[in-house]
Amino acid sequence: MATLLDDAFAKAKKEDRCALIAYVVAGDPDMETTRAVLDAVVEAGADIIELGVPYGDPLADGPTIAAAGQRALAAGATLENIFRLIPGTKAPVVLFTYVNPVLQYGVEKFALAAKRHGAVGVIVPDVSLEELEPIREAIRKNGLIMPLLISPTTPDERAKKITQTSEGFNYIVSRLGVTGKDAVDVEGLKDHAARVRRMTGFPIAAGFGISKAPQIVAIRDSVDGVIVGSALVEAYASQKGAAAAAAGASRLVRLLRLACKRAAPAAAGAKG
Amino acid sequence: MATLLDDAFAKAKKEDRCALIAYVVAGDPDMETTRAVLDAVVEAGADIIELGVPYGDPLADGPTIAAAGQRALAAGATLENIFRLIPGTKAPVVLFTYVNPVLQYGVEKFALAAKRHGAVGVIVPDVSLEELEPIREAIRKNGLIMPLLISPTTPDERAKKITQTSEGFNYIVSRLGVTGKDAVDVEGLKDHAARVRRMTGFPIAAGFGISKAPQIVAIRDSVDGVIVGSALVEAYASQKGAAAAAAGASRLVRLLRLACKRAAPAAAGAKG
Amino acid sequence: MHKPDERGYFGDFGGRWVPEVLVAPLAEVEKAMNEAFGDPTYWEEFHALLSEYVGRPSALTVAHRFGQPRNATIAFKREDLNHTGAHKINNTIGQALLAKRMGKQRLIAETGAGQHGVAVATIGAKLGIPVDVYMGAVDVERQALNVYLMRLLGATVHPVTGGTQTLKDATNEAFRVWAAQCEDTFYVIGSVVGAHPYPFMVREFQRIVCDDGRIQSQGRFGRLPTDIVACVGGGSNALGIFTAFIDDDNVNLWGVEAAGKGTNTAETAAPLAVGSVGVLHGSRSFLLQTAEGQVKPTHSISAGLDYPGVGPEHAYLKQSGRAKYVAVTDDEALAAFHACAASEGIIAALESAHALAYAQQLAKERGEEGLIVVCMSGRGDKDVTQIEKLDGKALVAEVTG
Amino acid sequence: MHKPDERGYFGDFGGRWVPEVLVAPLAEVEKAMNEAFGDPTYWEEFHALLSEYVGRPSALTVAHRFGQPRNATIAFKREDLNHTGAHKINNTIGQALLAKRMGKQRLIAETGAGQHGVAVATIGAKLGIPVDVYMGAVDVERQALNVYLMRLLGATVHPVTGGTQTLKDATNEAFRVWAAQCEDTFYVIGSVVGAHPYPFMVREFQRIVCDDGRIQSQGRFGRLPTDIVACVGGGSNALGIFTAFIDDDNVNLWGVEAAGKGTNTAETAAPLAVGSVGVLHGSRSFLLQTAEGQVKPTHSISAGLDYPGVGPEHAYLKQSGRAKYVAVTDDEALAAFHACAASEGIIAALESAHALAYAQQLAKERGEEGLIVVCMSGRGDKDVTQIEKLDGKALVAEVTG
Ligand SMILES: Cc1ncc(COP(=O)(O)O)c(C=O)c1O
Ligand SMILES: Cc1ncc(COP(=O)(O)O)c(C=O)c1O
Repeated sequence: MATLLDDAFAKAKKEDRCALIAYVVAGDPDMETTRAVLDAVVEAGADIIELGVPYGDPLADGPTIAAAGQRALAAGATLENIFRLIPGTKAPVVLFTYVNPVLQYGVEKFALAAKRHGAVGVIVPDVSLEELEPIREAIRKNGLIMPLLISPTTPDERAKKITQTSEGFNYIVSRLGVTGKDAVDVEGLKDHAARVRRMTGFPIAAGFGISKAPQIVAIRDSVDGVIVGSALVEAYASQKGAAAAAAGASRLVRLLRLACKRAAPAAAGAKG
Repeated sequence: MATLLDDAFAKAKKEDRCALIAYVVAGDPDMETTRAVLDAVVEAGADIIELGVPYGDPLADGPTIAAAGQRALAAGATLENIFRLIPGTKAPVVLFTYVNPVLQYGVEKFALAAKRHGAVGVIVPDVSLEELEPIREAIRKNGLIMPLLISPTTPDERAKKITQTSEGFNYIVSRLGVTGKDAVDVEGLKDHAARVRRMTGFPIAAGFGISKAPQIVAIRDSVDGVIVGSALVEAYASQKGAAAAAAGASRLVRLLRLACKRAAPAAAGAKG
Repeated sequence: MHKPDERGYFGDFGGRWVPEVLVAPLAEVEKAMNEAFGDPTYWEEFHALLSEYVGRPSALTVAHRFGQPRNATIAFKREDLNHTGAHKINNTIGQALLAKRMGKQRLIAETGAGQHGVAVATIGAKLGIPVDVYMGAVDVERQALNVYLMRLLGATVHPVTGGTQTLKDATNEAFRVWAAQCEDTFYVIGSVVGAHPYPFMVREFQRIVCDDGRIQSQGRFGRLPTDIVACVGGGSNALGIFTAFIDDDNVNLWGVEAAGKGTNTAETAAPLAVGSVGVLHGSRSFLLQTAEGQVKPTHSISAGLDYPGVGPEHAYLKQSGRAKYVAVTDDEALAAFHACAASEGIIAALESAHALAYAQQLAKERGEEGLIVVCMSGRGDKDVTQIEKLDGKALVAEVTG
Repeated sequence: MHKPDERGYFGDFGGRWVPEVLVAPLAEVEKAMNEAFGDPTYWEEFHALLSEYVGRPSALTVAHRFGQPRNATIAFKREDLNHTGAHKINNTIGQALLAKRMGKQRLIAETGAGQHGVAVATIGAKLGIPVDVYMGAVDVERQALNVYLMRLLGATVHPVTGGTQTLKDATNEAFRVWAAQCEDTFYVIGSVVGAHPYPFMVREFQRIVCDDGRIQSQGRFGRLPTDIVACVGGGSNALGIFTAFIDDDNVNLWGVEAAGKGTNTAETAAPLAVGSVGVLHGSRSFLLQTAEGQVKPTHSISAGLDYPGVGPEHAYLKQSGRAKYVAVTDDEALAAFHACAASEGIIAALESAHALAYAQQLAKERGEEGLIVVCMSGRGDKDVTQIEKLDGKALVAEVTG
């Protein structure tokens, strides 16, 4: 199934753009809205969906996504009904979940259910390389892949190890800190991407802090994909009702998707 | 001048009664009232006046006299106008004052002024035998006497020394503690008086807690005088205006004075 | 097991369950710690501050009247006498000196009730290092006095509005801030929790509690205690007093968790008693969680024990059976608080009162030879207003009547 | 002069200016004191409680950042680290042990802000002796927390409604109660004031402050201090730290009174600076009084210094010139309080902050060889609410900005 992801990156590459990966918090503010948002986002051009499992103590997330998670939990989101969002989603779905819900559900059982519902992979941000093996084994056994994260502070040797272990793509963290909409150091990010690029042939996608078209324009030549989370959550969370939320999300994704398209060589100034 | 005091005790003895010593706080609640109270009290039969100089920190006094002192101070009582109460008072006046106002005024100057206004003596309750000499000297030099206090806890030898030093009379403290109206142990007081009696030929007067006629009846045979303070303060302080205060004080003093008269031998059962 | 393995595990517990952004900062701390721990001048500076600034060694006080009638002897290890009034300062000094050594320009810390925040602000002031404290907005509100104390000490307090707005969320936030600013910032964790090397490192700073306690017990009684009793929030004062005795099999080690309204209710804070294994704040240990793996809200009358997790080494000691863990309710702790005040003249922290409550019970079971040392982890001045509100007077009557 | 003469005089000051009812109880205390002071087992018990219960010796902390720039060294003698947070406990332990020895069944005490009351209630609880505390009704109102603390410790607090309803009236009342109940009751006075033998006796208990401070200074610096600075309320912490140095002429002794709003205003509490000789609470010394010999109301931001009198030995040391006395205003003390918190991580008692303020000034005058030891008589947790009300934040800005 990992080929679904490969296909998505391949398609974007063919269209000379970086892939757009849309992060949506499952169940925020309710499952109906998420359903509508997912459909709208895919319709608007998102290549891949990162479906966030809400968690009360999300160490890697900034206030926007943390609050979205709180709303989802308050509305009663459970893994069971989160899984049910996957089958109807017309793009490859990678689950994004903190490790504790997975451990508590049972790693095997989790992987099995995710797979059965059609997920292609799972990102578990708080499982470091050192803790990875037993979990990864259970996940892989059930035919799911695990993309791993690489931070700007990850030393080279470790980064190499991560790229060798990561599947589907390499999730490069665009900056120190957490998800959110604060400024990203574009030059630093490009260096970081270039460093990882030298280590791996797999696609590279950048996330954490990517929220605006100009940022994407600035980095789209350096990466194979961009992940947009907090900005997307804001785009739908500020709306009332599922339809409006879907429209808000759609508007943003359309805009960002345009930015993903690499410019014709003549306009290559943006590359520098 | 000490003879005025001797005369008062002698007169009472002749009339087969103990002398009644009335304690009045000077300036409570104002000088005019004190004037009226003093006149009424003497008229009602008090043999001797103890004129209390109000003090803010009266270690030997209970709440009634302490509060009276506060009222007098609040109304602006000063030594100068307290002295002026003495000349018009038609009974021997002994000043009762804590030591600090005397020290601050100057002991010599104080004694001189008191004498000039006609006082016969001064009681300074917080000058212990050990601190007495320089002060007593200044007081005596100016023709005033200093009655001293003896407490139930004063050891015999010390009590003897006090009786040898005390002038005018021996002020025996009727109980441990301070002035006020709480119960007095009559038997204890009689023993205390008998003990002091064995030491001295001078008159013995009991104070602290003497407030009711029956108490006086019970002890009148054991002492030469009784000192009534808190009860008298209450009798006038509860009244509105100088005239009413004088009347209140007068009523109490008349009653107590009756109690001072020793019974005829036939009724001598009260003696035991 | 005295040291965790190189991945930071005490048996099955511990590790480094963190986002990749935090791996490098943690490795940097670990490296610096290893270097410092091997450097006598580092420990000299640590011990000098503990003796000259904190006032160590803390006293060992025999309690003659508390918990009578009983046969066993009870003694209190007086961490309440430390500067700032609790064991917390031992740890913050160790970490702040490490930060200084690493050339970090700023200390950050999470705090619940404010005890750890005050301890960090204190050593920050002493060493001249700026301090930022993260504190749940709800806690900022209800612990206004400690917030003001931290400000007096020159620290900046940041209210955290995410999640339940309490300690666990403040900890999350501190981790996030650290991830973003690790270059010039040292994160001072307040207990034996968090990702490796923190549980080990904090324990090594807190073991001063029993390193001098052990000496005192031998000097005072000519022998080791039969029982050690300490409250367990994150577990730092308990490990502090357990560690030197860990190989003395005859010394029973008792960790006392906060049962809150009872371990059979939802209002509890006793992960070792009624929690299950999971991951919180970077390490694998027991925690209070839902079937869905969400961290549960907790309750304890004592703010310092009101935490859903527990240090991984305690999970290990529980599993291995070397230490025993019990839980004491709010009411039992309050009763022990009152009994201790009235019988020993010591206003104990409500946290420590949990240990007192259990020690009192134990002292009735033990015979003459029993020698129970209780970790008086802190003083209770901070708790008095709260206790007054709970109508302490009625309780005093109950206890003494 | 190290001991008062047999009438209790230090030079012209002291004595026993009390009603005759109090002479016998005072003589009884004096006799028992003399016996106890000659009995090594008495001192053993005293020192055992100080080390095992109070946590002595208290630390000597070098202040590296407070009051900079300066050349001289400043060190704090840390009485704030004592159990109950001030030097007061040294004295109450000595007196309570004496009471026990005398077979007294009850302790009574006066208290102003409640510090001494808490210290008496504490040792009463520890030794199992009932305690009654007399406290001005106004103080009961404004120091509600300390009142509650005393109650927690099992003491009974009696509001005193006479006079100004503050400390001096509470003291009057305690004397009165003692006069009435001296048979089974011991009066524990809170400072080096009152009639003989209290000023001497309390000093002998408090000199532990410098007896260990002297040792520490020599151990730490290889020499004695050049200057000792202590605040003076009644004067017990000051005599505590002065006494061992009294024969060392090279050691300058500085007593710091509370100037309040200024010694040239009516709102002051500095009898040595602007008072005159008189009698208060049984001894002859300096006091603030009117021309008529009435004791004046006083003002200081710090409750523990808000007293119109001062111990007779200070009057003597002032007269003899052996100690120098200065006064520090509310504002100066507050500024020093803030500076110490932010630069040393120590929340000083407002009383001690007076000493800090003067030490800060002195440290700028002294050269490199200056070694100034300040008596940190207590911790300031008790004062924080008050300071917050005074808008400490504005002041912090002033101090650090
Ligand atoms: C006095 C006191 N005791 C105990 C604790 C609990 O922490 P730990 O279990 O880490 O010792 C705290 C935490 O704030 C505390 O302040
Ligand atoms: C901390 C502290 N310092 C100083 C004083 C002043 O008393 P003394 O002058 O007797 O030391 C007090 C009195 O309450 C106090 O609490």
